[in-house]
Amino acid sequence: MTALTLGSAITAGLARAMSDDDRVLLLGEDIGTLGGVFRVTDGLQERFGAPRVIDTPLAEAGIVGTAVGLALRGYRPVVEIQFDGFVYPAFDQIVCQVAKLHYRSNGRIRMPLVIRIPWAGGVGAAEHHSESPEAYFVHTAGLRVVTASTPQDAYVMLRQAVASDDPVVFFEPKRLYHSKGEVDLDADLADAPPLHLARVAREGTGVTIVTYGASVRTALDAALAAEDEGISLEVIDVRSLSPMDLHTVAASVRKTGRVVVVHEAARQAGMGAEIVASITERCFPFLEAPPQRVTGHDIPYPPAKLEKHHVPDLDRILHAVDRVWERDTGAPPAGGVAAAGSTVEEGVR
Amino acid sequence: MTALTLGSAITAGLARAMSDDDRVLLLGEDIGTLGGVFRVTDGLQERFGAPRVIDTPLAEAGIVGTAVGLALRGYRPVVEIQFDGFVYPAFDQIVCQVAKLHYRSNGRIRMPLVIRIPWAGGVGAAEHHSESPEAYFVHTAGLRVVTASTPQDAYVMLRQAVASDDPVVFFEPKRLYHSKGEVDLDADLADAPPLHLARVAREGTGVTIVTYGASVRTALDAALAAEDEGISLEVIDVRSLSPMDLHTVAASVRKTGRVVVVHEAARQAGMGAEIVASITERCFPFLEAPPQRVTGHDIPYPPAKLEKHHVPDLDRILHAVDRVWERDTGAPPAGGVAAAGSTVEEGVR
Amino acid sequence: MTYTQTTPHHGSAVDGTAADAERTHESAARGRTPRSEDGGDVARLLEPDGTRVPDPALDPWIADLSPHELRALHRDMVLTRRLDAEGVALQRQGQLALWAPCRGQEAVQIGTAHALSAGDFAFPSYREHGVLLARGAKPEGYMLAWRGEEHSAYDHASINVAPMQIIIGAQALHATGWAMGAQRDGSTDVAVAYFGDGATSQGDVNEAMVFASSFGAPVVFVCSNNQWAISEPVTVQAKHPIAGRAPGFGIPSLRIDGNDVLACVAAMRWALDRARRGEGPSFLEAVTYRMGPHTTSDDPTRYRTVDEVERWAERDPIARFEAYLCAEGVLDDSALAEVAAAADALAAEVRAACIGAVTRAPETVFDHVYAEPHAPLAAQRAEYVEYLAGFATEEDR
Amino acid sequence: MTYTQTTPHHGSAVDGTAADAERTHESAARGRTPRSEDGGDVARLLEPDGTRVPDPALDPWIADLSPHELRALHRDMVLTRRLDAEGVALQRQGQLALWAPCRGQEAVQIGTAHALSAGDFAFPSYREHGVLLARGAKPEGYMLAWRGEEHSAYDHASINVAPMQIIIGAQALHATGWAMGAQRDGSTDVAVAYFGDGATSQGDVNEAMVFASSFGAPVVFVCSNNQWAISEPVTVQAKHPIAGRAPGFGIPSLRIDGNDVLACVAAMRWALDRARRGEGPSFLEAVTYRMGPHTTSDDPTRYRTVDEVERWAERDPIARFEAYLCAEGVLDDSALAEVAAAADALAAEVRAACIGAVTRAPETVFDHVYAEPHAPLAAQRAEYVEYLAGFATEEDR
Ligand SMILES: Cc1ncc(C[n+]2csc(CCOP(=O)(O)OP(=O)(O)O)c2C)c(N)n1
Ligand SMILES: Cc1ncc(C[n+]2csc(CCOP(=O)(O)OP(=O)(O)O)c2C)c(N)n1
Ligand SMILES: [Mg+2]
Ligand SMILES: [Mg+2]
Repeated sequence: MTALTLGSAITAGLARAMSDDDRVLLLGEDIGTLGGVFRVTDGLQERFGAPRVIDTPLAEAGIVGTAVGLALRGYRPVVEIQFDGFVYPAFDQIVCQVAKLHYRSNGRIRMPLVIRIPWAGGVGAAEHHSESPEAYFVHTAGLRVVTASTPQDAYVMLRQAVASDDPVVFFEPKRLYHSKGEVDLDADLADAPPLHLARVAREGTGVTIVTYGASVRTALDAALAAEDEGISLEVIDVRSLSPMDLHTVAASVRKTGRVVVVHEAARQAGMGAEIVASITERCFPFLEAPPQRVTGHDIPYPPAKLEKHHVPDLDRILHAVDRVWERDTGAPPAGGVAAAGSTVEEGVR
Repeated sequence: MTALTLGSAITAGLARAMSDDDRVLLLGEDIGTLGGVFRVTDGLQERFGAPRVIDTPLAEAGIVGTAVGLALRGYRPVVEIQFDGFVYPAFDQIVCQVAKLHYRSNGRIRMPLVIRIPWAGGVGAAEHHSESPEAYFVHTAGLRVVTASTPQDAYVMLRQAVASDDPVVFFEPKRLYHSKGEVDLDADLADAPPLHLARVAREGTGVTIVTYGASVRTALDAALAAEDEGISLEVIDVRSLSPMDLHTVAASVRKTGRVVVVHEAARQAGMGAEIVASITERCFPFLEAPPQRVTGHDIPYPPAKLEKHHVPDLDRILHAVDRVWERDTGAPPAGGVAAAGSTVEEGVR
Repeated sequence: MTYTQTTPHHGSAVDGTAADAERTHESAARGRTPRSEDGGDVARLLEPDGTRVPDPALDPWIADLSPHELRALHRDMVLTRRLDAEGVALQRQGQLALWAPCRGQEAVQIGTAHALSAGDFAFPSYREHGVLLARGAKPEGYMLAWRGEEHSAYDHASINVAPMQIIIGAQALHATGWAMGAQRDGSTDVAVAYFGDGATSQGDVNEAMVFASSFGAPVVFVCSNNQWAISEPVTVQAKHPIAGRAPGFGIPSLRIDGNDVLACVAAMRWALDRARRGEGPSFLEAVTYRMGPHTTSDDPTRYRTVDEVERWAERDPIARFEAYLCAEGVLDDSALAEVAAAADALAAEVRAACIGAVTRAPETVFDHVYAEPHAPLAAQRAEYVEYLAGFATEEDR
Repeated sequence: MTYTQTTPHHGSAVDGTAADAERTHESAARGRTPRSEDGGDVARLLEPDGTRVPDPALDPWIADLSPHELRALHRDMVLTRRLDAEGVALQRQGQLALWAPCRGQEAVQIGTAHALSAGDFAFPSYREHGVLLARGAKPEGYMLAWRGEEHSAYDHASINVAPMQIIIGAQALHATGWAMGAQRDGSTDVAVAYFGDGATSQGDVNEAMVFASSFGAPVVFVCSNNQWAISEPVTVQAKHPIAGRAPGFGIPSLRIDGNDVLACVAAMRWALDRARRGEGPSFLEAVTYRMGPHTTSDDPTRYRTVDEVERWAERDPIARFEAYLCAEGVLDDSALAEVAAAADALAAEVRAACIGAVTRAPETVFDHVYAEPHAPLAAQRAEYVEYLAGFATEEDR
């Protein structure tokens, strides 16, 4: 085992994937000489050469579109989108081409493409540098969408993503790039948990926290704090947002009967909506309280000085835990729901 | 009152908006001489002149991006995206610019832009011509997202969208373009229901159907059929997907305790997830059964000959109605949930 | 003049340098190329009446064409036209959902496709029926998508043609990426991106030129300027000849008569040769005309005159080539009859492929969304199959 | 040569026609413009040492510049540099989250911005501090975004400048649309899109050229080619001079020494004049250099040599202009001292604006998402306010 940051675990994963398979190549802005603005590709151009670590012109549609062509030629391109907020110029290529080519061609064409995206906020960055666009991709059939919250997962999941014959959007929680953990660099992919499985990051009995990315850390902190208050939190790191491992999530919810979903992205039609809806469909009779969502607000990402009022923190998670913990809902309380709902105006009148 | 198709009601709405306000102008591909591939802008260039009905070069980012500039200059641009599947090249301009400029400028810059999108399937069209991308926009803070399912709504809501100082994505259910209805062309906008309100398309007592767009028709047909079987369906046409009028939806669900959400878009992280999650949060104690989603599958839109197996039809709605109607869920039945859930494999193992 | 129309020179590098531009000015000055209807110069080897005119730059590229090859070009153009007519007819009869006619554009499609080698890879739009045919697609292959049975029905790998592209311009980037791959493989394979005049306005096509130029990728951009993008005349996209765009990106370009199959072969060979020699991308603007509607859903009388269509009919690519070949003795009546018979046979095959098509089973809509197992989708499929089975049961009762 | 470097001619239409190109070749042949370091021709009025050189095409455009105006140009360049240095310092001291230095690019920013009229509208990127300053933005206006307090803090309508744009190239389309609006209003207002060399690869910038050309929109594209897009040299974006792109779109372009403020004023006046006369868009490539890192987060030693930076230091835009103005007697020591004092004062103001900045109340994150009432968001806000109030209560206990 080696102690690595999450960022350097990805570097190691890329290097390993590239030496395992010489059809793997990297494309992106500033990934060569500079080694990427986060240094995730540091040293790879030197090691594998400029033909395999390609500094591209400044055009995201171009990067993803040429990667599609490279995949058609038999390559396995790993593209880097420099920041979350810069993926949108490539949206058409991702949604209409990358996601659909296998389907359109009745399986004749494979799209073993990985789209790496340094992702989400909490790092005091400039506008457009703290976006959480994952729900767009989760809603897009044909893509796999994953994220890692530990260096070990980052190392293994990156390699699994490269090995997958499906296109994978790989979100890298930039808030955790510098967080360290033990990584087994000799891990055999065959022994690793499959890419699509969720991970129980902490076992508990009282309330299930379902989350992913950097919020896993926040949820684990919340679990420690809740323990002091006598509430046991089970924290599930979903890891794979599409497909989602509902089995693991549902098993936990059936045990606890209470669930809080946490993510940074805006709430409306976000990943949390899917998780809550799926849980409700599958675990309805087991629910002791309506699932709560703790998410970014339905606003554009705010200026950095205000981001702490947008990104869910420990307190907001605990607040929601209190709500699902305290509230018992066998039958409608007399006027109770209206009351319970009163902090949230339901209509738009 | 005049009998108009939904398509010509929009034409009338555009003409009215243009004569009411000479800062309103139209941009799009083939909207001038041709009058649009659906003839929705037919006659408008002749009537209002080429400077106000602009045939643009073939570039959607260009269309939306120049519309942003026109809005900055004080115009109120209404852009047409020729088909749902062609909006993605403009995604960056819509998400990063149109949706955010008011926020970014602390309210100094207004974006009174309407993005009209002929939308969704069921018309036997070619690939990329039957997409349902609404959830992407609903998830994007700063946008309003609406759709009309009757000619009257189409006429009024289009005018309201143009009058709004916020950007509005206006989805036009192309399956209903030729459906007729009475339209009050002299309607005063002040008397019309606000743009953000849902409409109870049919009152009922047994099960609430929440839907929008062309599926409203299907749901109304289902309500007729269900009546024969002795089940009373209340059909809610959400109309405004963002913001959503949860007040109207929740009032219905509290009455019926059972809800089926219907849309054509893929299920995962779709609009239905948001509706189910919101209902569960607000109406949990009133729910007699877990809400059901009847949606397009999590697949790219299939070839036209197979689309009837993707777009929810009357039978699929009735099937879901049966499930929420028959199933009573006071307490977990002995092994019942596993059984109930057995048609849907929950995990991904 | 604001753009450079680069002249191909046989065997010599034409890399868009100043020297090259001089040459262009020079040859333009010689008045070598007749003016096309729409006001720009086009390079041409066959006049509309079939007269062979010399072009010192293009001539060498087709000098070696054998009578056999000339007949093959002719034959494929005739087959394409017949296939296209059959597509229109089948659509009218309700056998197809839609058809995008290519009538009038046979020369650029067949000429460029014939110049390709087997290892090259074509990235067509939705109108390149001739390219599919020339590359060997089966009738089902090119018809079933238009019937709504499949999104793409030919076998891409065996004929080296990407699925037809409906998202305007997207394929230009795919071709460029594929070419970057070919380059990395050290092969001499070349990618070809086909698109229309309208497509040149899309960001993707321009980004493709940027990437192709930066990496010197072996890709040929073939723009079939058929004067219209649905109802919009090419002047909405470009006030100046489209071929003039490419040199600004460092890509030599050539504006040719897209209704002259010999010019199309020659120009394509020039471009392919450059690519194979490692000289990078080229751009061809083939000036042609869409004789039919945009698609069978379109009504072109709303935006263009019969007059205009008639003027272009006089420049028909097949009539012109036939006149030339007959005059040269390469074709005679019996050969023409044989080609007509082949066209009839193809039409019958096409018709049979359409009418005999059986729609796939409902649950196949779930197939091939992913290459690897995907449990939630498998569950969705199972649920739907169970749901459908429920009907059978009900009906059985 | 594959591109046309259009020469501006005082008072005469330069529309990118053949005649125009001839003129260009002609003037190039006269050897008028010295070669820039990176191998292309640039138009220039001031040598790096401050020597005034004639350029018959540019000269007339600045003939009327008064000593007062010359001093104003100098002053704003000095202020910009000082402001920029203060930005870097404030970032180092933790007062700013980030800063994108513009050192070295003062001439193109101030020269072009000074040529504008009040009614014109500028669409800057994130590095155009000089443009903001010249247009009259207040110190808070240009600093607070970099502190992370606001996304955009100046009053766009009062200074006619759009919020700075971080999405590379997006603003080129906004400028074009704004220009289409100005055109429809029958005004003579002109839009200016500022962007970098890297931005020219983006689809948006190319689509902007397509739209601007098709509609003859009164927009000037100003590309500050500072040789780098973060770590990528301009050759990754373009193997040929960037100014060569525009003519292919039907847009006359000019490649100028971006470190020569007089050339920048002249070229911009030429372009603005064309636009105001209804002659449509123009494109300026200002060849300059980013002396600092990409942003304060960047480490340029990873990708470029000290040598290169030093060579460009010798072509400093301010030193050059000062040398010229002093030689001409327009500036003397006391005037220079006065400007230095003004720069000190500005720096103090800027510093005060940063250090005195008070972060807005938490609930303001919900403000201005929509222009019109939005009940669910109002409810979300109320819920958050209530939640925050809960803390106060807890703490009170
Ligand atoms: C991104 C996108 N926008 C719009 C369309 C709708 N559309 C289909 S064909 C077409 C015109 C294309 O014109 P051109 O590129 O000249 O090709 P042609 O049809 O003439 O062969 C348009 C606007 C589309 N398919 N894709
Ligand atoms: C769409 C998009 N992609 C990537 C980035 C990240 N990025 C910020 S600045 C920059 C380089 C820009 O170079 P250039 O256009 O030359 O402008 P300069 O910074 O040199 O002024 C990049 C890649 C971005 N801001 N937007
Ligand atoms: Mg065309
Ligand atoms: Mg730069």
